[in-house]
Amino acid sequence: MTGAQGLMVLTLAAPLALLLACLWPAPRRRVPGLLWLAPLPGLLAALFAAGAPPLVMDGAGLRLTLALDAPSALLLGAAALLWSAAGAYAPAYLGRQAGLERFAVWWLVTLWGSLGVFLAGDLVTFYLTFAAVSLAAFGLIVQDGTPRARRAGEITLLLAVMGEVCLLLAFALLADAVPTSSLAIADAVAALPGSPARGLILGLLVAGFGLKAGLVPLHVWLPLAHPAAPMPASAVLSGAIVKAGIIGLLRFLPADGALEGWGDGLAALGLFTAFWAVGCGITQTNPKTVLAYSTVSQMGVTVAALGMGLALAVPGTAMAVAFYAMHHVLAKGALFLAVGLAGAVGGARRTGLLLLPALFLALGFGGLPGSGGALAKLAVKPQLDAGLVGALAALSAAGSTLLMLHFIRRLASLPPADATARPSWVPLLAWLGMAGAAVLGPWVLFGAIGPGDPWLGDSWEALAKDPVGLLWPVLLGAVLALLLGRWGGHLPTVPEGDLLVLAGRVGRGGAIIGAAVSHLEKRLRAWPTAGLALLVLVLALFGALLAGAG
Amino acid sequence: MILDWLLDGMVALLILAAALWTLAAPTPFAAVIGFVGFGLLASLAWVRLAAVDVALTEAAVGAGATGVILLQSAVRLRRGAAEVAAATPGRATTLLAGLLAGGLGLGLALAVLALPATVPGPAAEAAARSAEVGLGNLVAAVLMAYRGLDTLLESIVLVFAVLAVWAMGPDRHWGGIPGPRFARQRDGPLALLARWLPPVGIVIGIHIAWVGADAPGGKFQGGTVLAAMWVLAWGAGLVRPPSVADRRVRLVLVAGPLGFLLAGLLGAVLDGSFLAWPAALGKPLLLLVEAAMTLSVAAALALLVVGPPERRA
Amino acid sequence: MSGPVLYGLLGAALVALGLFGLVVQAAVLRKILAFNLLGGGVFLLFGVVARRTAPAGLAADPVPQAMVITGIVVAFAATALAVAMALRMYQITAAVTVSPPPDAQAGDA
Amino acid sequence: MTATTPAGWLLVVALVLPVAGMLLAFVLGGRAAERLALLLLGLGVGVGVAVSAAVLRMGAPIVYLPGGWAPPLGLALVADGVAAAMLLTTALVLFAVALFGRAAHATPPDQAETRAALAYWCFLLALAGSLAAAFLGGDLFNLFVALEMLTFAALSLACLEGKPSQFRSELRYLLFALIGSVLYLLGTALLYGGYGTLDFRLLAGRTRADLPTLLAAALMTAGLAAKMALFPLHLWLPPAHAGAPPAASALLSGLVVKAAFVLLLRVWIWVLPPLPAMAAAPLLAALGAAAILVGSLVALRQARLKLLVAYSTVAQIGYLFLMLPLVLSGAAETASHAWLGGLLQAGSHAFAKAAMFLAAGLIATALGHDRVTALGGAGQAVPRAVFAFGLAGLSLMGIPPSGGFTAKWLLLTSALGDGQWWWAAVILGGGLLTGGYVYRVLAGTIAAPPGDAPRPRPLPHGPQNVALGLALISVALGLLPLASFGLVQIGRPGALGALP
Repeated sequence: MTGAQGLMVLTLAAPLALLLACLWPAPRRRVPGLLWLAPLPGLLAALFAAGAPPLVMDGAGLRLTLALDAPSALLLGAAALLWSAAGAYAPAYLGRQAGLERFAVWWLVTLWGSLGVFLAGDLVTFYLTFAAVSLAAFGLIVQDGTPRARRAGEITLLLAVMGEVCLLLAFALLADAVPTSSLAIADAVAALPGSPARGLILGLLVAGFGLKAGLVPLHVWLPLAHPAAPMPASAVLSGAIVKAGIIGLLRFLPADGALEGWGDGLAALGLFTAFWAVGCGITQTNPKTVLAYSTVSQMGVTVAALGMGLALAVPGTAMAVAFYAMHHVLAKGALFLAVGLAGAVGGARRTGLLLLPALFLALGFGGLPGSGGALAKLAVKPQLDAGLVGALAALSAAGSTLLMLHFIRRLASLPPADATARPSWVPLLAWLGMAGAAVLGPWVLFGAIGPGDPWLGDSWEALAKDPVGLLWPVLLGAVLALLLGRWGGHLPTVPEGDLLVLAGRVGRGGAIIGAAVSHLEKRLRAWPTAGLALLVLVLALFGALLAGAG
Repeated sequence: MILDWLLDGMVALLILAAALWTLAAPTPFAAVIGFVGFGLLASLAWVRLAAVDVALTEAAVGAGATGVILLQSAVRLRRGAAEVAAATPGRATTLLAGLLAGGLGLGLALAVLALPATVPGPAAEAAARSAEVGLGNLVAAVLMAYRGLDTLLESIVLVFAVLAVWAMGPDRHWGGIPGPRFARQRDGPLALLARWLPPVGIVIGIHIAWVGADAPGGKFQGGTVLAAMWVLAWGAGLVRPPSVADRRVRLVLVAGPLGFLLAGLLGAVLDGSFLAWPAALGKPLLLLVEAAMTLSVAAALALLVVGPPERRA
Repeated sequence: MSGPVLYGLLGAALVALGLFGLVVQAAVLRKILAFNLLGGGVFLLFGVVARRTAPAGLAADPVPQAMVITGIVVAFAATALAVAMALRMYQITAAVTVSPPPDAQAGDA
Repeated sequence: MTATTPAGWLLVVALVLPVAGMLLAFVLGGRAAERLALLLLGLGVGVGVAVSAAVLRMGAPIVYLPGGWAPPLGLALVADGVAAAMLLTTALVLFAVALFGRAAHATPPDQAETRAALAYWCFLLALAGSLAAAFLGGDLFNLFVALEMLTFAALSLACLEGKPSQFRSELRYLLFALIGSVLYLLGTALLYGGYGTLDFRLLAGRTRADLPTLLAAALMTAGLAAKMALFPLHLWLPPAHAGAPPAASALLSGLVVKAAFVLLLRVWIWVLPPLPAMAAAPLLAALGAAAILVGSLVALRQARLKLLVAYSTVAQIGYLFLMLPLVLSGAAETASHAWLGGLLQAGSHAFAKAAMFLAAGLIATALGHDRVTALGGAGQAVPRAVFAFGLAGLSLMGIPPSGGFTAKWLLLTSALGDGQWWWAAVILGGGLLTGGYVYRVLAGTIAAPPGDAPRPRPLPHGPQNVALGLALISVALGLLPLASFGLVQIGRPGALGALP
């Protein structure tokens, strides 16, 4: 095992070690204070282990593979950074409440899965880590124990399990398609285009991963869950956890243009998601809900870029998409942390330490030149450049600006703490550090998406190339935001989770089926009925056996 | 030939009639009487099928012991006609059940007719090697040697059943006396029977068990006769069942299976094979085990008839 | 048709009767009786089989006979157990069938 | 094939130890019974390990001929892979349940002997002996006797508390199980009439697809299905398993139904000729699928925790039947995967369901009731039991890493690999519904107790740890590499040897 591989193992081992410590009461009390440490090996792995040869642990036939390619490393690094910052923020935010240790356990399991999906190189490890990040997030969401949190958690869990079911089926079909007994993802992806169940597998993969990434109409859990969770959990939910869906799509969809039609379909779905979420988001009043819709919208853009990249077989798509998503990890995570500070910072500090940096980050989602977001937009420009798609992408940037300005307005209108309130320094540092990373990260790493020098690269040059193209969506968004501020009151309010209102009917239908089945089952349990069933079974088996023999 | 035919046909018809009566009798008591008749007729059929050992067992255990238990419960389960009527299925279900059960019977009849006329079974080998076991009665050889494991498990089943029946009783009566109490009969036919029959019956029972080695008979049949004698005396109030906590009774109950097991282990040591009858000890050991089994079977059967503990010791 | 075949058919009929009784009769005691009829039918079939697998020189194969003896004893033990349970149930709840009372069907039967 | 193999004596030990122990415990009574039972059940684990190791080392079934009489005259004890694996599973679960029941079934210090304690310890040993006989028996009639022993022992454990409701449900169980036994016995009569032997390894490959054989198979299958409570023959299971004391429920649901399952495999994989088996297997699997869906749906709607767990058993048993069409009609690799998947399901369900019933019992004791809608506070009172319930639930749902996941994954891939995708849909749908009822319980236990409820009683850790240990085993089964399950393939007709 090389040092780089050691880092990969350590990334997975660190959260597990802390989890193990939770088994004993004395260390358990210390664990919440150490949450920020757990993701750091992941950060190191992202920095130093990218592109290292995969680590294959062939435990007597059960191949466990850990691998870290460049796109995964980008996302892993960003996610680890966010997890660490939010982990430092969490104990301070939650205070010494009774459920803190329980929260830490859920946190560590989710963290393990969240970082693990970026490292998993085989179907089993991927499924395992994906299940951990999907299901354990439930514990983070319901931490407050309110009915709202519980409902959000239940819906998340239900959808997560359905997503798991889709993926399980897809993975089973993939494993079947691989001619050897290998379970490596690379072999599975290679076998996918030749599989007779290609369409079904792709549909299941898109459903399973799209659900995690929040593609309409599978996004309904996101605007419920992210606001309901405690602030640090919301930050990692929106920033890091949804990326499990993105990395899934990146890993499992063959990038060589072998999927006719699927790329365009994904792109259309992504763009639709981007606009839908803006439309729903601008009617929300809770800043966290607005941010959650913004996440849905941004993931829509990400998937659209991926889809177009696949459809047009643009080289370097995976890296570009990962870059775009990386910016979202950092910036969205930072903004959630900011919302958590809004109540604790008063007076002029509020403007200087909170609102202004938040505004800069927020406008970055629209592509404000100079921001990290602008570089992210540039990164996926080759994918989202052509014709109608280009226009729609630009319009969606305007929509993002609108939505984010709406967010800033809602953030500013949160009841301010008294003017003298000073935030404690750990949360403040976490927020400012993440904000800084969201700006600097893309600048520093922009070169990585091109063929040239991975560090710094030609970011400045790229920004200077087409300032107007970047600027007009921001301006358009700002104008729309002004209009919204003036007449927004007339908009109908979309309930959190918009399409979820339709689910009530499905639920009622399910209850009717359940009652009918229960009734039938009760009838079958009467002795004479069961006796008849036994006789029928003998005769039916006899008949079937005779038919088989004949 | 014709006579055989007539005889078999009549026995079969009578058995069928008894079975029908058992199903359709107006009262449970009458049904049980029908069933005892069924059992006795069935043992006739076994004789006709050249299976005298089975005939004895069927008469003793199938008709006798089972009959006593069922009669006793028919006497005690008197009420509940309304509950039974409510739980009895309707005409359609009955008709359907009849059709399905009839269909199954028909299939079974066809299958029996389709069985090969002669099948090479293990019987020839059983006969050829019976000298190795030292038992002239082939059925006994199968029970004690070739398929000794079946018999071992079966004797253990009886112990299971006794403990299971005892454990049905209420907690407060644990350690108490099982079964209902019968007033001591000073005179009358039962008292007479209970006084005079047991000595004869015990001799007969021991004889049946004893001859089982070479002629039809054996521990189950003999044990049942012994049990019947005791049950008779119990019914006449002459003897009292022992307390369920009495270790001696428990020892008698397990003596058979435990002796069989120990003999089997002895076989493993001396003869290299578990449940082999060691050549050195041979028949005496076998007879000892048979005696223990007879005793245990008698105790188990009697106690199963008596039922769970119902009063304090 | 020979004697054994006749008894084979009788065994089949007894099996059918026993199953019918077990399905449609409600009282526990009647079910136990039907179970014993069913068992009697099955044992008779063993007896028929014993005639067919017997080699020349033997009237009946001893192996199925031994099985029947074992089976009779096991069936007796089962009957004793069932009767003991039925009596206890009757003592405690005055019930003589195993159909749950209508109100307890879904709940804590 | 028909001679005692090396290490064959281990099978005698596996059988005689608990059986003789039961007889002795019955005679000695009182506290001696408890001590003897604990000792022998502990030894049983060692014997289980030894048998498995011996089978694995030989790479072939180990055989013992009692008395030296070879089948068809005598009968054989056979431990192939299935038998050894189930023996080990049984030994572990039984020992765990024995430890669990120490407190509840101790003889009180002021009494020499009590009914419930004596019955508990004697019938634990009886159950161990019966299960050993059922797994190791090589003769179909001997297996009938073993099944009857098993029914008696299980029934007595279930009636242990002597509650009025128990007698009715257990009598229902007894009567239905007896019908099942007699149908099975009828099948053996026909088979003996056809072939002059009942040794399943002698029958393998020799049977014809004629009327008596097929009717025998149909009768035996239906009888065993009645004993396994395959839908719609499950009338007896929910009240019987839910009404029994927790330790008994754990054994009934976890182990007892598995004995009939092993017999079913003997009939279908060994005895039946392949062609008709292939044709009829989908019928059984369809009932299994119905069991999964209906059982899970009804479990989801139960008001009582123990009934919910019992219905979960109805559903989980269904998975066992899904393996039949896959093992019988698939290619060699599909068959070996499905076989492993089915047996792993049997094993992991044994551990998980035992853990679940023990945990449910503890939760009910702590709260004083087991209404699913009012489980609040259990999380604080018996945290380890709730955790055990959750872990076991994960295994039942098929969430990795767990034995249940590996089992369902194997069944899933073999179903898809063989083009029988409809079974895959059932497996996944069942997992979803399972998640629903497990969640209902877990969410309830974590919630705060209702204001007017009496304070839940915290319970000692010991029994909770037992439940947790069983749940952890069912999870740990999923962490073992597949190749380490090569044991279960040993002795299977048509097996390729170990998995790749």
